[in-house]
Amino acid sequence: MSHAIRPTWVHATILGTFCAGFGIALALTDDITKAPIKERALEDKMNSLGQVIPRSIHDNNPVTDTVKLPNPKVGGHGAPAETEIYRATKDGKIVAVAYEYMASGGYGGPIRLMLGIAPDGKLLGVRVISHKETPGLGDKIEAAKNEWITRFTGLSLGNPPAEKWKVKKDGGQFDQFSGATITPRAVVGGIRQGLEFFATNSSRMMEKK
Amino acid sequence: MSIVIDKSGPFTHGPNNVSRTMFTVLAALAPATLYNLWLFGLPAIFLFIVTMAACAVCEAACVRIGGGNPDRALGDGSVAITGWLLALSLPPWAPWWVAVVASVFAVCLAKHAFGGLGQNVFNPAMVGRVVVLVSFPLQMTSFVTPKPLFTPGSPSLAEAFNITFGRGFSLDGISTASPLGFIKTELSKGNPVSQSIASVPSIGDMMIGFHPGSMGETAVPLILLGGLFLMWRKIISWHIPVSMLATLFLMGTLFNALDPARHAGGMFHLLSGASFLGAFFIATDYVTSPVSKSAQLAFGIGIGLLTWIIRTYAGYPEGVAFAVLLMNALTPILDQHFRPRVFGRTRKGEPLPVRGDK
Amino acid sequence: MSASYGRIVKDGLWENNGVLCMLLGMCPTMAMTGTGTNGLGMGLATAVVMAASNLMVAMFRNYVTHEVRIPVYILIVAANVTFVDLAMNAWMHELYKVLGLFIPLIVSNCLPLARLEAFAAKEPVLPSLVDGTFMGLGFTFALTVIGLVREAIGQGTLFADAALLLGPWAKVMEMRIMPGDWGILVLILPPGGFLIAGLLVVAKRMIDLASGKEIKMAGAHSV
Amino acid sequence: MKLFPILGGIHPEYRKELTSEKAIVALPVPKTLYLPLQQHMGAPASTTVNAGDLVKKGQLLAKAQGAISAAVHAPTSGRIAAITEMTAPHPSGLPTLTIMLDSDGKDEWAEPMPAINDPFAAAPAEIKARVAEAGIVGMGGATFPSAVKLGLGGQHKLEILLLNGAECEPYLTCDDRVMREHAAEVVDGARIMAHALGAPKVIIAVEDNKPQAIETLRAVAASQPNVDVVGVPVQYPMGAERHLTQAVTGRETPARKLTADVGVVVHNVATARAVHQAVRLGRPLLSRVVTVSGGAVAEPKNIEVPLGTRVSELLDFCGGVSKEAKRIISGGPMMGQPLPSLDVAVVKGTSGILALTQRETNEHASSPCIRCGSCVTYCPCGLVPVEMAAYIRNDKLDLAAKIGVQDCVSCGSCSYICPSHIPLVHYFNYAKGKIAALDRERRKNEQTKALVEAHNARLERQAQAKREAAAKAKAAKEAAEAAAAAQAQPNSAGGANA
Repeated sequence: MSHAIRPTWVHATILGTFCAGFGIALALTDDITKAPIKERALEDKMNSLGQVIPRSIHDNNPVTDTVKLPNPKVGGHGAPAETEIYRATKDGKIVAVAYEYMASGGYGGPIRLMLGIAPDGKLLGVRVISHKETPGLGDKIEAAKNEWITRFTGLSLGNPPAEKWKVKKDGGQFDQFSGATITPRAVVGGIRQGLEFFATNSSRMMEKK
Repeated sequence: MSIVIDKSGPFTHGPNNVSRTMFTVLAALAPATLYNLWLFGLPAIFLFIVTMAACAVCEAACVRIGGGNPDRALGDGSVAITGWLLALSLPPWAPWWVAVVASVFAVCLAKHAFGGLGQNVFNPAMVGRVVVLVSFPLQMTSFVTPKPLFTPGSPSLAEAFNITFGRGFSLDGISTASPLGFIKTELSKGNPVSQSIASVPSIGDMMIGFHPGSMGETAVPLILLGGLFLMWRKIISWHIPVSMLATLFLMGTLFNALDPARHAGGMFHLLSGASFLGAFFIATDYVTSPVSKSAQLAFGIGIGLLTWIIRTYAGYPEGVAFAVLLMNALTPILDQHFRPRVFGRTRKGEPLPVRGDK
Repeated sequence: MSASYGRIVKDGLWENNGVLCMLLGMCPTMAMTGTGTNGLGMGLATAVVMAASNLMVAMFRNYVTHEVRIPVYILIVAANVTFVDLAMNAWMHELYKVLGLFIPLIVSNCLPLARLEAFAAKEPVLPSLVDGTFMGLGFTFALTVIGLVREAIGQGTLFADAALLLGPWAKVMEMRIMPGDWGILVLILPPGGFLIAGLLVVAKRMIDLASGKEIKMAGAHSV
Repeated sequence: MKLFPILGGIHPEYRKELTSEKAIVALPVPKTLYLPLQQHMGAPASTTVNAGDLVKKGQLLAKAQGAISAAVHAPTSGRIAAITEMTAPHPSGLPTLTIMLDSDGKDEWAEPMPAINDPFAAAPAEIKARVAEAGIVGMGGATFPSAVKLGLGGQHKLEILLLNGAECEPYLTCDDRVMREHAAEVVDGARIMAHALGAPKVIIAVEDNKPQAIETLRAVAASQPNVDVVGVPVQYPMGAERHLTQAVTGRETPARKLTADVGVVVHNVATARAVHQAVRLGRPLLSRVVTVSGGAVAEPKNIEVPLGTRVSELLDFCGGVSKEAKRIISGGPMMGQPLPSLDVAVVKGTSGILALTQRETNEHASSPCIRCGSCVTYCPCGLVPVEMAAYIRNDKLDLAAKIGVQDCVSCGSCSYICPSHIPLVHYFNYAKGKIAALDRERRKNEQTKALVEAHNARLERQAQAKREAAAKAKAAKEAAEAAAAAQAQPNSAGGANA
C-alpha cells in the first residue's frame, strides 16, 4: 500500500473535520437522550424507594422531597457526611421516610441498607443496596436471592424487644443462614441502629420544610 | 548378551525414581493422616476414600483420552499425592460431591489440561480446594470438633454414611468455626484479637489437633514429623518450609507486638490452619515450586507473606491455598531470576576475572 | 483482497471468530459472561458498534490519510460507543444497569479496531458492513455460549433476566435447569470466565480438526 | 591441610571393593596388538614403519605430528602385520588408522632412550622433550599430551602441581593400586614434573576412601619437604580437574580458562609414574594399569596391560563376561564410554573396562520430568540442567547456551540422580556438539565471506588497475601522438621520450 506524503496541515484538517463532525453528532445524541436518561435515573431511585415504601400509601414523589441530616458516625467507611432522608407524603402529610444506612461488621466490609420507616417507627421495608459478602454464603441478604430480608417488615425497636434484636446464635430472634452468621448479624445490627437513628432524629425528619 | 551404546553416560544410576519419591511422601503423610482419620471418625474415612478414588478415576480417564497408559500413570503415585492432599484439605465431614468436584478440577483441569505430570503450573490439590472453597463456601467452612473413633460422640456407621453420602444433611447444629475463622468472626463483631484469643483452643490442644479444622490442619507434630522425615530422606530441602514458616511467624509476631487488638501472634499463625501441612507438603510440591535453592527461599517467603496477608485482610480466614497458588504463578519468574552461580563465572554469567599477579 | 459475502459471514461467525480464534476482546469476554443474557447483550452492543464503525470507516476510507487513520478509527469507534451508551441508557435502561459499566469498554476492545484496519479500511461499504455485522455476531455468539455455560453450571439457570434485555416475550427463554444451590460458584466468578473461554477455544479447534480444516490461530492479542 | 567445599556432587555406589584388594598382575603379551594412531587428543601420530617391518619393544612406530600429538611405540617385539583402518575404541565405532603388530613372543627391548640421572639438574625443556618422546598422555582418561601440559610453566607462573589421585569414578581402582604399589615412582615422577613446570610445590590429593594409598604415599613423601599428601572428601566428581583444584586450594578456575591461570597444574598419578619411567629409565609408554570390573566379569582384576591389547582378550583373562552384561564401558561408569565392540584395543586413556549388569546400571525408560530440582542441587557446576534440557528438547540451543550448557563438564551427576531417568548428559553432549558444529559453520561462512570480499576487492583492484593502466596507456598514447606530432615539426626542442 503506497501513499503520498502530504503536508501536516492536510492531516490536521482531516482529523479536525472528523472531530468536529462526530462532536456535533454526539452533542445531538446527548440532547435527544438527556431527558429520557434523567427520567430513568429518577425511576431507578423511585424503584429502590418503592421497595421499602409501598407505592400505594403515598401520592408524592419522595425523591424530590428530602431533608439532609448529619450522618451518624457508626458505619463510617467513606459514608458521606450527610444522609439524605426521602419523605413520602399523602395529602401533604408525611406517611413514611426512607434513608440509606451503612451496617458495619460485614464479612467483606460495610453493607449498605435502605430503610423505609413509618412515622410510628415501624419498618415498612428494608433492602440491601450493595454489599461485598461472600457469594453463595452472605449474599442471601439480597431480596432477589432469599426472602430473609423481607421478614423485617412490620418490626420496630420495641418489637421484638431490644435484647431480641439479634441473630439466634447470639440469643436473639432472627435466623442466621447456615454457614454464615457474620453477615446476618451485621444486617440485624445495622437495622437496629438504623431504627435508633430514626428514634433520635424523627422530629427533624418529619419537620415541615 | 545384548550390549547397547545408544547414549552418553553415566551408565550407573541412583536408586531413586519417581514412584519411590511419591510413595515416600505418602509414607510421610501417613501418621498424620491416620491420626486425623481416627480423630474425625468414619465420615472422614469415607471422604478420604471418595477423594482418592475420584482422583484416580479422573487420572485414568484423562490419561486414556490422551492416549497414554493409565496403569503406568497411576503407578507413579503422583495422583495419589494429589488425592491425599486434597482429602486432607477438605473439612472432614464434607459431603461426597464436594470431594468429587474438587477432584475433577484438581486432576482434569489443573493437571491434565496443562499437559499432565510435570507440566502443571498450579498445585492440583490446591486448585481443587480453592475451586470448592469458592464454589461451596457453606460446606467448606463447616467444621466439626473432633469426635474420635470409638468414643461416645463418634457417629455410627449409618450416621457417618448419611453425613458423607446423604443429601441435605445439615451440620448447622454441630458445626463450629476453625480457630482462624473464629478470630476473624470475633474481630468483625468488634472483639479484639487479644480478647478472643483466650477462647480458642490452647496451644497444647492445637498441637495435638483437638480443634475444628480440615483434616490436615490438625496434628501439627505428626505433620512436622513427616516433614522432617522427608528432609532426612532428602525428598525436600529445608528452604521452602523454613522460609515460609519463619516469615509467617515473624509477620505474626511483629504485627501482634504493634497492635495486639488487631493481630494474632506468630505462634497462633504457625499452629493454626494449614501452615505446617502447607509448608512441608504443599508448597514443596516439586512440579510447581522453583528448582534452585535461592529461588525456593524467595518462594517460601512469598507464601508466608501472602498467607499472613490473606489471613489478616482478605475475605477468607485461611490463606495457605491461595498463597501457594499465587506463588506457583511466579515460579517460572523466580527460576529465571535466582539461577545458581555457574562454576567459574560471576553471577552475571561473565567468566571470573583471572587473579592478576597469581 | 476481495471476498464473497458467504466467506465474510462464515469467517465472522466461525472460522475467524474474534474470540475463539483471534483471542481478541478478552476484556469484555471475561467481564460480561456471567450469564447468557449478559453475554448476549454485550455481544449485541458490540455488534452494533462494529457494524456502524465498519460502515463509517468504509465510507470515509478514501478521505482519511494513512497517517491519521488510527486516531480517526478510534474516534469513530468511540463515537459509536457513546451513541450506544446514551441510547441504551435512555431506552434499554434495565440492561444498561447491568452492562452500563462495560459499554464504554467496547472502545478498548481490540476487535472493532482490528476489523477496521484489516477489512473496512480496504473494502467497499457493503462488504464492510457485512463484515462488521457478522464479526460482531460471531463475538455475540461466543459471548453468549460462554455466558450460558457459566450460568448453567454456576447457578443452574439459562438466560436469566432475558426479559430485561429482549422484552417480556423473552420470559420463555428463562429457564432453571438445576437448583441454584448446586451451582459451582467459581464459574460465575471471574476465574470461570477464563476457564470456559479456554475450553471453548479448545472445543472450536477440536471441531475444526475433526472436520479436517486447517487451524487458524492469529496469535494472541487481547485487551 | 585446610580443604574447601565444592558445589553439589553425588555419592554413587562405589563398588571399589570388587578390585581394590586385587594387586596389579601383568597380562601376558597377546599374539597381536592393535595400536591406533590416535590414542590422545589432538592430531593422530604419523607412522614411521611399514607393514612387514620387524620392530623391537619400545621402538617408535609413529611420531607426534603437530603441536598437540603423541608418539606411539611398540609394546613388544615382533612384525608389523598391517597398517589399516579398524574400529576405534569410541562409541562412534568409526574406523581409525591402526598398526597391527604380531608379537614374536621374545619381548626384546630396543636400545632404550638414555636415562636422565639427575632430572632436577636438567633443563625443563629437556624433561618436556623426553616426556614427548615417550608418548605420554594424561592417563586419567583425558589423554591430553602431557608434554604440552608440562610446557604451561613457560606462560604461567605456577605454584602447585596437583597430582590427582582422587579416582572418584566408581569401580576404578587402578590409580589406587598404582599409588599403593608404586608410590615411590609416583612421587618421583611428580617431583620431576613439578621441576619441569617450575612449580615449587606438589600436592597429591587422594579421596579418603583410599587410606592405604594415602598412608603409603605419606611414608614416601615424608622425606620430601615440598610434597604434601592430602585426603579429600569422597564426593563425585572430586577428581574433575577444576573441582579438585578448588577443593585443595580454594581457587576457582574462571570459565574458559585453565587451572594454570590460577597457578595450578593437575596431572594424574599414573601419568606421574609414566614420567618417572620415561625420565629415569628411558622407557616410553608401553603399557598401563587397567581395572577390569563389574558384576558381569567373572574375576575382576587390576591388570598391567600392553597397549593395543584387545578388550576381548582382557576380559577372557578375567574369566570372561557373563550373559547378564548390559553395558561394556571403557573408563568409569559415570564418564566412561560405551564400547562399540569387544574387538577394540586398550589405549593410553583406558583406565577401566567394566561389564555392568542391569542391576548395576539401573537403567530404565525415562518418565516425565517432575521438576524435583535434584539436578540443580547436585550439579557441581552450578547449572540448571532441568531448564537446559527443556530448551534442548525444544531445539532452542541458543537459549541453552546462554544459561551455560557449554560450561557442563558432562560429569553425569544430574543423570545419575534424576528420578525420572532422563538422559540429561546425552542431551547436553548433543547440544554441545551441535553448538560447536554451528560455530564452526558460522566461522567458515565468515571466512568464506571474508574470502569472497577479498576476492571481490582484488577483482575491483585489478579492474581499477586495468582502468588506470588503460587511462595511462591512453595518456601515453596521446602523449606519444602529441610527441609524434611534435616530432613532425622539425624545430621541436623537447622530445617525448616516453
